[in-house]
Amino acid sequence: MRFYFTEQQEKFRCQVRDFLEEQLQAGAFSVHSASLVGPVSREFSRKMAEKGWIGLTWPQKYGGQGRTYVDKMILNEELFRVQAPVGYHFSADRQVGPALMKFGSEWQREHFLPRIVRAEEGIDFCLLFSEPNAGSDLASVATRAERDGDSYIVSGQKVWTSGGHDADYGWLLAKTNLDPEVRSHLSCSEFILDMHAPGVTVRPLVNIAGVHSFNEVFLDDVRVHERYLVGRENEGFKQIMAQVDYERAGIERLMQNYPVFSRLKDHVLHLDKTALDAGRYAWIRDALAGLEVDFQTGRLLCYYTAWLVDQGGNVSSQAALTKSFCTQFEQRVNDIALQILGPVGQIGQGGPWRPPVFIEDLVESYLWGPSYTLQGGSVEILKNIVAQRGLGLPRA
Amino acid sequence: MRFYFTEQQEKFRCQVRDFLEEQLQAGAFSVHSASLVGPVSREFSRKMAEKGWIGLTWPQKYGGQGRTYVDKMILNEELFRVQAPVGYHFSADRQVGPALMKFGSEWQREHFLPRIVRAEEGIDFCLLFSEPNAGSDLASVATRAERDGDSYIVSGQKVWTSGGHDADYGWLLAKTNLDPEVRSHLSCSEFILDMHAPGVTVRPLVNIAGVHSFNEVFLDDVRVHERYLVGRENEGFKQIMAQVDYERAGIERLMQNYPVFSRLKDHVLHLDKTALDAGRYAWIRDALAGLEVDFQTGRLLCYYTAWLVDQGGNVSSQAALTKSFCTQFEQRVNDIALQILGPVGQIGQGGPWRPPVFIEDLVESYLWGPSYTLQGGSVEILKNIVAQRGLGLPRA
Amino acid sequence: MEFRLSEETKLLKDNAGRFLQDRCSSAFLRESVRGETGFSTALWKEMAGLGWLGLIYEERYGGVGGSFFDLCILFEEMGKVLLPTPFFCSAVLSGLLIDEAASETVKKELLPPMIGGERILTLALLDEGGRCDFSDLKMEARKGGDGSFVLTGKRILVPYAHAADEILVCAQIAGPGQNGPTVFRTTGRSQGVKIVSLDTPLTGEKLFAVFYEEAPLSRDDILGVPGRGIDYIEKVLPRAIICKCAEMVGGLARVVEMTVGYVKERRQFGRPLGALQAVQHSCADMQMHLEASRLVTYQAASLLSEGMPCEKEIAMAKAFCSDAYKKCTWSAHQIHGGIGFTEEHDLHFYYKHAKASELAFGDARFHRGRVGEAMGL
Amino acid sequence: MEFRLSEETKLLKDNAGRFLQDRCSSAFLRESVRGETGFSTALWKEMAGLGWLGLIYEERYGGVGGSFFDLCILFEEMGKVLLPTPFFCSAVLSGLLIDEAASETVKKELLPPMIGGERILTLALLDEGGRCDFSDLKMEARKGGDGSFVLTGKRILVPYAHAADEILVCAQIAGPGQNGPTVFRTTGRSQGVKIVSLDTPLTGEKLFAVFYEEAPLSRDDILGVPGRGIDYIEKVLPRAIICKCAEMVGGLARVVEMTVGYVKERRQFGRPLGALQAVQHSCADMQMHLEASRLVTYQAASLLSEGMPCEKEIAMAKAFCSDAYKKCTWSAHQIHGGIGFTEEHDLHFYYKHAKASELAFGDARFHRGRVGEAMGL
Repeated sequence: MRFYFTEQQEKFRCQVRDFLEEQLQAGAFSVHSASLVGPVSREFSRKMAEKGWIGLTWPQKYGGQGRTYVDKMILNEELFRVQAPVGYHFSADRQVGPALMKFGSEWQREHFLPRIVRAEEGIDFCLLFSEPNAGSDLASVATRAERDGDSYIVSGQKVWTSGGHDADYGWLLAKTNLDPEVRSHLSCSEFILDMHAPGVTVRPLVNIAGVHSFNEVFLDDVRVHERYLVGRENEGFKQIMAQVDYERAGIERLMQNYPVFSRLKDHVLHLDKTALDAGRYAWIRDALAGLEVDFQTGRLLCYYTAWLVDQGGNVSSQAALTKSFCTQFEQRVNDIALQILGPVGQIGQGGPWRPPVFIEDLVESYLWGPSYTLQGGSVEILKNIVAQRGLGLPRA
Repeated sequence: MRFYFTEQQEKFRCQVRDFLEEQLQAGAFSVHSASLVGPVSREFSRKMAEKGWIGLTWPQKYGGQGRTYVDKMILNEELFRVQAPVGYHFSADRQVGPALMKFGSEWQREHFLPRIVRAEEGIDFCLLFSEPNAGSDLASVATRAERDGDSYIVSGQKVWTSGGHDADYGWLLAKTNLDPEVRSHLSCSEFILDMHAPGVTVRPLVNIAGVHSFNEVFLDDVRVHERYLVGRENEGFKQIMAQVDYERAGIERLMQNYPVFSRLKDHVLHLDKTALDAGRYAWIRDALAGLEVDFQTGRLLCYYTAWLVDQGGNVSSQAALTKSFCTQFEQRVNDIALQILGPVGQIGQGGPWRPPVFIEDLVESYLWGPSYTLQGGSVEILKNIVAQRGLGLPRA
Repeated sequence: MEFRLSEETKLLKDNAGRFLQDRCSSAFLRESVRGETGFSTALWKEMAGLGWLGLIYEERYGGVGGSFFDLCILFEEMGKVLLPTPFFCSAVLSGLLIDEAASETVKKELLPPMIGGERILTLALLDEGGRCDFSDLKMEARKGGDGSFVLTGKRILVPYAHAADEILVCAQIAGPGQNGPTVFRTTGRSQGVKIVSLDTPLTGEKLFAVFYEEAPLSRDDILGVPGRGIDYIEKVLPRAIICKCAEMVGGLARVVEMTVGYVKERRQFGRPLGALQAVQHSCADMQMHLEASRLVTYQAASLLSEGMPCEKEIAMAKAFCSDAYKKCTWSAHQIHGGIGFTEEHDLHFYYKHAKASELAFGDARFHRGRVGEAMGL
Repeated sequence: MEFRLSEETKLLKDNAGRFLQDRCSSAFLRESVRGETGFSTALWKEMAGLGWLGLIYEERYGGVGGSFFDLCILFEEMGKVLLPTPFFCSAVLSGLLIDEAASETVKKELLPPMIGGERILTLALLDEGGRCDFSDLKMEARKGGDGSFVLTGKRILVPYAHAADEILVCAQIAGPGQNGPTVFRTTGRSQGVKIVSLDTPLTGEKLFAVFYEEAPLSRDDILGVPGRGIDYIEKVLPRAIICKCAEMVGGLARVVEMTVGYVKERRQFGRPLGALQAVQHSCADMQMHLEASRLVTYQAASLLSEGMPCEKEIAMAKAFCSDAYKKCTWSAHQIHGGIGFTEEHDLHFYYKHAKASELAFGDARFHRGRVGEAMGL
């Protein structure tokens, strides 16, 4: 057991920090909490690509660096610490790449992976899983992909598509076996869908923070060539289960509000304690220390999960457990921050006046609150996974 | 709306208080938290009977006073405030009487009710519902009652029988239709069982507080005359559902630890605040005020439920909701009391030495903790009832 | 103990409920907030016409002479639809303050148009730090010559200050023979007064900062007796807090209704969402929080209404409702999933309202402090 | 970051786990506690024979020279069966104190028999109020003539004081040219010392009050340098706390194991209990608490073991484990139902252990205070 980083890892962390500091100084982005995954900036992604930090864990033959998931966790921790604008390559890097390496054809790998690694134009991916009647319950997917010669004709409706409006490609789950007798688990396939293809309509959805971050996507007889079928026909479900682990194993679920948390600590450190009721300060201190304990524990869970990935084991249950722990922190931190700040905390950045005591993004982060325990598998689904796959309890 | 008591109710409360004060002075019992329902004292019950306080809500023709459930709640609140030894008549008064009035034969009513009201010898009842494989799930009851002439022959095993070792009668749920095709809901009946009858064996169970309060009861071909069948054959389930509401609607689920709570408040009131860290005192104050809010809110729920009973409506869901709220307070109060007292709080009454800072019964109450949210329907079952019967959600 | 609403109260509740449901569709509310004033003036007039603004005021001021308890019932109904109007700041905060403090002449001047909805009043309570600290008002009315004053200080989170005909504010009179905390009548259009709109995404009410920089006032602008400003406000706050609680109970009731309705209809994994045990337990918890919130609130409302002492009960109500409402909106969002996270859905109005209401007039911890005081701790 | 146990550690863990599982049946443990000493002396000898008591001590004292981390692993395994022995008070609290404080001569006198299990030591830390307040020890060693002292004060909740050959206690030296807080070696059989058994239903360990009333001591009874008593103890406490955390992790692990095993077997409503969603979520929560508790504890244990600074990490571990273990025993009881509430079932040992451990060495709130300090708050 060793609970510190190697010299090499520390050095890597410093490199990332220096790069980000440089970018911040240059005004490439600003530190802003709240949104799920930082904003999209191809320019920023390109710079990261130059450093070799996209596809960090991928094999060198696809342009990757063949490094560990612990290294990737270090990278992501630093990126999320300042909410760097990683949106352009994030899905491709986190999920699409690993999925292609596991299930994709050689053509697909060669066609996509090097371009992702270089953050080339046109490789922004979104995920087309959820549907109006298939949210947590992917087995109810109704979008159909019917064989037509060497292509599939796709029709249906997807929803909660984060970044769908910016995306070049969609990672699609659709039914390929239309026999109603066959269970969804044996009738769905995965495709890469060109978001600019005829028949794709993206309708923006505004979330409760007033932000357009996700979308409805309507698919009307969209033609997809069979070489964009990923893996084997009708095995999409089996494939997807392995992929979402990557989505869940990250540190982003712990650090979406890192700037708020960090500013909150700063704020409390600089409070004029003499002006404060002793009891109230004691409570603030206790609450903040409690958040710190949970944050640091969540961080340990994240690194442990990354380490397990490096060991090559199945991490479904562990990733679900980690995410379940972390997202609950995300919800609590905003709530407590607002309690600590009191009524002024609810003043946002939009007006012409800001109070002297002020944490940027705090209200907005609170508004993003409900999403933390929903995205990428609701807490309930995650706990089902821990119970069933981790502890071996029977399906309900 | 009126959130205070009438003059008459206040007067009644005073009468009860005076009586209890008198009994305490006379050493008839001492104030002791922890156990589920105060200890058994026929003598005490007899004195209550003299006052007319057993069967308080029952019609006069059965020896009752025909008073309201709100009056009964006042009575019980005062009794539980000092943990009066009501064990002898409690089940009979709370559940057996109302059940007999609703479902019993005229013979049963005349035979039992006046004796209960007078706290006569030989009317201590226990409840024989749960079985090793039928705890929360009464539908799995396996004890059989087979017709034999004008009697039934009862065989089976019951468990968690509170007070079974003192009881004269058991209120029994047993299968009368043995056809395995018939659902339990249509195959069980209720009986009054003589606990002194041949074939009844009571085996004590010691609980985790080291106290013998409940039992296993083995029934070996116990003969029960048909006139002890309560209500209609095979309708036991329907009947029992109405009865348990009375078990759940009481204030006893809020006040089992009242002495601990009250002593805790006293203890904190007399703390030397100057010797205490300000932050710690602020926390203690907050925690105690939080308990008070929950206690007072629970008390309102109890009186509201009693009032609803007086209005004659169905209170299943309300009683379940109230109990669910109250039992959670019971668990919290001991936990917080121990946190406030710190390590000395874990010293019990049994040793030769007690610390200067000391709350009697505190450790023992903590040991009773797990039972609060289990007895009379686990919190899970109660919430199912609220959801299904109260909110109309479908059965799982 | 009597838990039945009186016939009159029930009538008021039913009528108000029906009126609000008819008139305040989600689309209508969204539309109203967008306008210049931040509320529908047409609806406001109608509410005045129904006598709501004057519900608790004496008939000689044009009021209805109804009970405070009934006002709470009205707030519960308004909370169900989250109707944004200056009702609270005008007819509760300011109206009660006038009723407590003002001379008969001023009451006759101010209350009838307030009750008629022609004049909107508001109260500026919070300093720049968002605190309401009576030991340090941070608002000074310095004496000038001949009974004049110069007002300086900042107030924030003032509801509808832009639409208010008068803004009441408590200031410390300073200068020779100082007079202590005193309530003044000010207007946003006067010299030295600046009104700045605030970005407050949690609230349906429009909130503003009001800055006084040497704003001139006269002796006539004093409301009530100089030096008694805090006493007056302290008489108003308990009722304001309980109106707020009642509004929260209404919001919570609607959240439970929405959620239960949703889980009965929505199907997942081949059956209604409401058949899942985790969902059922969550709904049962919400219902439990609702009933408990309602009871503690009614208790305080009823005791206040009858003029009985109830400081502890008021604090218990705000402490309980603050936590309960917020927790339940979290659960509701968790159950609704993505659909509830969209702007189009109404759930977020309640999510925001719950948090804003928690922060208003002291959160649960603050009020547990009050409960502690009442317990002698 | 490296989360794999070393081969040696794994071997120790497996062997210890197997040994304890073989030897410490529930019946055996119940039997041991009932005896005079409150533990099985036979097993105690065996443990000494395995080198456990000397695991972390240098070989020249008869120790194994193993790592502190390995000791924590051992405590985790002992926590799984809740083995009641004087291990903690003798080989951790007292042994480490001697190792920190004592002269080479005294170490050579005390450590080998302690490690061999022939001599049992204990440490009396808490005053009559259950506090460990270094600013007011409430234990005075008044100087007599010729380097003698007279000890007066009360200590409570002292583990196995009746079986201990020596009781270490920190007292304030008073009298001419006072020397400050100093650790003394005392015995329960001496003049002026009274040992009283305490009723502590939560603990498997036997706990006692030790009263000193003018108990005579000599200069030779001083351990280490006079005046440095608190420094010594403060060096020992962090390791004691983490051993306690490791024991809690072991207990928690067993609780999860018992509960998961139970819900897989037990059938209700026609299917395994573990098929109910509420039960699954509860089990998943328990597993989450277990893994998190283990990681924070290992982190502190590992850093301590390597001599790296980790005050914050220690406090985080005790803060997290205290709440997590307790919560999980509650859930486990809720899931087990009536059967878990009987004395016959083993679950209650863990329920009690969780609460007693929470109270030992500062509860979660206390340690969050330490975390706050480390954060500069």
